[in-house]
Amino acid sequence: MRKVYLDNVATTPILLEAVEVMLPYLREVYGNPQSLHSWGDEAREAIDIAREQVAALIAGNPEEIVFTSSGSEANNLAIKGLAQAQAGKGKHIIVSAVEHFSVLHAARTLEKAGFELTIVPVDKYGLTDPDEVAKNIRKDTILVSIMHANGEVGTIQPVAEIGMKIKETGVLFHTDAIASTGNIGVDVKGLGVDALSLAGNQFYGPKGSGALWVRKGLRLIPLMDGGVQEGGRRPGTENVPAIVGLGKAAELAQRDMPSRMEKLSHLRDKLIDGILTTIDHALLTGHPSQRLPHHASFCIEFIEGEAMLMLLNSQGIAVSSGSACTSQALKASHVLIAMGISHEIAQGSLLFGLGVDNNEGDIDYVIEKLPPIVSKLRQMSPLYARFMKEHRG
Amino acid sequence: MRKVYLDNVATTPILLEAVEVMLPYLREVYGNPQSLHSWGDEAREAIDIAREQVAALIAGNPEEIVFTSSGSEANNLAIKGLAQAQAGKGKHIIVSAVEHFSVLHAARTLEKAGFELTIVPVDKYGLTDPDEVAKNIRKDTILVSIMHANGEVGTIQPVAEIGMKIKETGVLFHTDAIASTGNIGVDVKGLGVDALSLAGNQFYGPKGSGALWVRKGLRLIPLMDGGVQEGGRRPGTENVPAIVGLGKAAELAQRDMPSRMEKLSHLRDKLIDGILTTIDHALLTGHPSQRLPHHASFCIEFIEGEAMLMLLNSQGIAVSSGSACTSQALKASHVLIAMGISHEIAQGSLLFGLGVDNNEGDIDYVIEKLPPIVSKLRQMSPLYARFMKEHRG
Amino acid sequence: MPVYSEKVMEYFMNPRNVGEIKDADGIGEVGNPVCGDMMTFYIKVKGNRLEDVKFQTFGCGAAIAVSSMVSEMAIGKTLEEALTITPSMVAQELEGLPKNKFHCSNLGAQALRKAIRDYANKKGIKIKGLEEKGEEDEEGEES
Amino acid sequence: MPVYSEKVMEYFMNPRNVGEIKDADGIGEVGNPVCGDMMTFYIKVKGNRLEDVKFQTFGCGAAIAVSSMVSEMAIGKTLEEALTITPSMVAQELEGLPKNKFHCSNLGAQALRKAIRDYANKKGIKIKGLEEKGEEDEEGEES
Ligand SMILES: Cc1ncc(COP(=O)(O)O)c(C=O)c1O
Ligand SMILES: Cc1ncc(COP(=O)(O)O)c(C=O)c1O
Repeated sequence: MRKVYLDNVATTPILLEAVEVMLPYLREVYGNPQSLHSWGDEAREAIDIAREQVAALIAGNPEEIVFTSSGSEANNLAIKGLAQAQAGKGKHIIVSAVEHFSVLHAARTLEKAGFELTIVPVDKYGLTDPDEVAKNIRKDTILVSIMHANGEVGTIQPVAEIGMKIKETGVLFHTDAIASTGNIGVDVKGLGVDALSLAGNQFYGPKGSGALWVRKGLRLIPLMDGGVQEGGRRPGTENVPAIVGLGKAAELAQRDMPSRMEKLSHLRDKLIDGILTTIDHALLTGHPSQRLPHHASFCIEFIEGEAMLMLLNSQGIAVSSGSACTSQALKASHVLIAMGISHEIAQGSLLFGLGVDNNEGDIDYVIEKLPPIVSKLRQMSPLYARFMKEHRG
Repeated sequence: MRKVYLDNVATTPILLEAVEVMLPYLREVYGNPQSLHSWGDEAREAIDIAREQVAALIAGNPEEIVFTSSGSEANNLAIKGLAQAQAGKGKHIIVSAVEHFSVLHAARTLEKAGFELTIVPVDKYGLTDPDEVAKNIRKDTILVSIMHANGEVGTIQPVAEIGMKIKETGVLFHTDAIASTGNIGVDVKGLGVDALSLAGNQFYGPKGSGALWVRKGLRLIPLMDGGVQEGGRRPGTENVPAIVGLGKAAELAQRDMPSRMEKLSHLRDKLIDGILTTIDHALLTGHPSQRLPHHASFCIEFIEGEAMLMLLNSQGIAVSSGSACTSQALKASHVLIAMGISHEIAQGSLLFGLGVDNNEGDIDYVIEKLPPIVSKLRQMSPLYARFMKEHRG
Repeated sequence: MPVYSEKVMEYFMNPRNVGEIKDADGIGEVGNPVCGDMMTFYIKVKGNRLEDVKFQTFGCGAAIAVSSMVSEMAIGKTLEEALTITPSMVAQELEGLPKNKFHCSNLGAQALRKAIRDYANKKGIKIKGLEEKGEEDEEGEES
Repeated sequence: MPVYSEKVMEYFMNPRNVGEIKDADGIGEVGNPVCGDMMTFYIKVKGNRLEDVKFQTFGCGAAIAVSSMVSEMAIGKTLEEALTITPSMVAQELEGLPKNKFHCSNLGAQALRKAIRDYANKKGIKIKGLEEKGEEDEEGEES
């Protein structure tokens, strides 16, 4: 059976070139970067190089990079660390309604601890209105966090415009660029942000690797206490192989970005066309053009996401869904709901993350296999039966 | 030149068997364990196995294991997470004076947030008196954290006795077993603890791997917010290869513990004997017998640790020191100071962490190379000159 | 994938008794698409026995497998026997369900019960096992 | 290892002018083992020039390299010239020092100055460049 991995939004595979550079640091170069001997030196030098590679990808400075163990950790460090460091100035925070839970719930945790939270809405494409953000800034606002690209619907937010709008207020501006970094151009200066989160496993780097870029001079209260690693901002023995792999992935992403984007957006457009033309009552979620080049997301009406996932998996196809049944909490995606999609339709969420390993054949295969799966489930669906009665019968 | 790595207390190398099991999860098995398809299944199953392996090493249950990215993270999660979850009952915390900074500074952070902290002293061997701990328990005490073994001086604390003494008070008891787990027998039931931290890179597992064991049913406020990974206790895409490697290292540690302990304690005794007999005014730090089998630590009087490290490194030997000059903060080890060692003598701290790769030849080499290094530095030392004048001249 | 038993997978991949019975003797609908699952059961009664049971389900793999299992368990049983089918019996027949999918097994048993109630109401008869629970209880039971 | 320049490494591994001058004309001691570093400088003066400079140092690699460099820079200089040696000149000659080791270069220059002061006090002479700073300032300068 053909195997088609289209869940690169959940995690990408690692590129072999990145694995190769990690291997020595898994095996022979095992020193602790904090150690004062040549074993330590080799490890420290490797981290220094990775820091430069990651900084280069986002046009930041190496000393502004704080390595973390995941994107979620980078987001938590940014939200909690910046808000707590600024708490003397005010207690008001603004985030968008479609942030990842590592931002949204971090902000909620701060809310419980006495901060005030404003959640700005999004439109039906998942876009935040820059004016809406600016309008909500108050005297005591200390932090705004608006994601760069949404992992569930692929929409790219107008971060640079928001940055411009709020620049003169002096309020700190963080962006969760975990879904975007390495996939599209990300430039901290161009975006006008003060802090930015990224994660290696979103662009063919290793799991367990993430980073927070924080503008030089900005105070940050660490999430964890301990040693002096990462300039005292993130303690614990450094995960040298993961950091090295992240660095290499950053370098490769920078090098290959134009060709990857071209290839992936072509495949994506083919997939979107194929699905919308072969399946009735399928809805593209997110913005039609202002979206990640490797991202295609839909709601397929009258049926439920988990059931689709399982049948697709039985055909060797891996995708994700934001349906309630696929979430541990059995709640429909807060992103789809925030975009005004009904709970019923949100149940049919299906999300494709294309990757550099995919080819036209993969897309053809999906377009061949998905329609009969949808039909099979619709044949079982009381909603579809009712719809057919009402509209055809 | 011979290369002799004796800094296994800073970090161990990974055993090749552990690297081997990690490789597939770095390359072909790249799914996200949260994904609902066969790629995700394979990753999740691997984590489940690792969870069993780690639980088995410490005689806990798999569902009680929370994987973290480091020992420091496990300690922070334990101290902050348990204290915050118990804050309704009281605000008093007890730790020992020789805890690692990831415990001690975490407790200090809580102190700033309104908790009360009692730091119990240690004796000259670095031992905490169980009665001293029990004596300090108050009505509002919610958490005691006493490390199992100290990484700087190797002393093994009477954790089981402390556990017995405080059992009936119902106060939660955490132990930082990062330096001990995988190196000596660790049994959560025998120790009578409610939570225990461990780290893979202390027993031939990968960097970036750690775990907190928390007794079933205990509430824990997560350090980070986000997804539902690790039962909602630790969000972020799981670092599958690191977790798999940690699991394997746990299995190997359990299997080989007796033989490793025998080999290492033999080499350690040889090293201690060799140093104490060839170098005057050298002092073994920590407990003479109640210590980690792979741990030998000293203070070499009249000279400073970093200078020794550098000269040892020039001979291919890697060790650590707790001297002020080797610390970023230029402060002598709080552990040595808490044991009543003077700042002056603490400057001569030297710390050997033996590993399974070492052999008798390595020890002979150190015993050959260290004395002339000590002599050379003493020849430069005004303290030594003064001492010689006072005592010989 | 969710950690489903082989039996669940089999009943999901090859569901038994899918569809509508046009001239059903009783129809029971439970759940709500907003919550993620919705099931409609159709029964055909002959004498006192369930001659045929069919279902339509909007929902996850577990919901479909449960519907399928309930329909199979019910066919051929007397109405009284069918009413003794409990969610835990369904889960057991399916060789277990993940914890967060238990509610699906409730839904299945409820839908069948509702279809039988519909039949009883239409016929104006009483059936042993039916009167014990009010409709509201059924919707909420064990969930 | 600390990120030391090659020059620091060379002066640490092969320190120049280590030792005591038995009949020194001036002795200067700075630092404190509690803080981690202690240096004693011995000078031998001929005419107005530093004919010999020796040191003893308890401290890290940087402290030893600094002592060694200061002694080398001072030998052959007039007392007035020697007093113009600043911490930053020492650091520069050593091709840089890690940030948290700057204080070592202060210590070296201070110890030399103190030895010259000792000589001046013993001889009852004044030396240009010496009177400008009090002893307390020296201990604390730039640190
Ligand atoms: C006792 C103890 N606790 C905590 C740690 C922290 O471990 P890490 O820096 O790997 O997070 C160490 C490290 O050696 C340790 O020995
Ligand atoms: C936008 C965004 N933020 C944060 C995350 C969290 O990443 P992780 O779970 O790897 O920590 C993701 C993951 O896909 C994401 O897409």
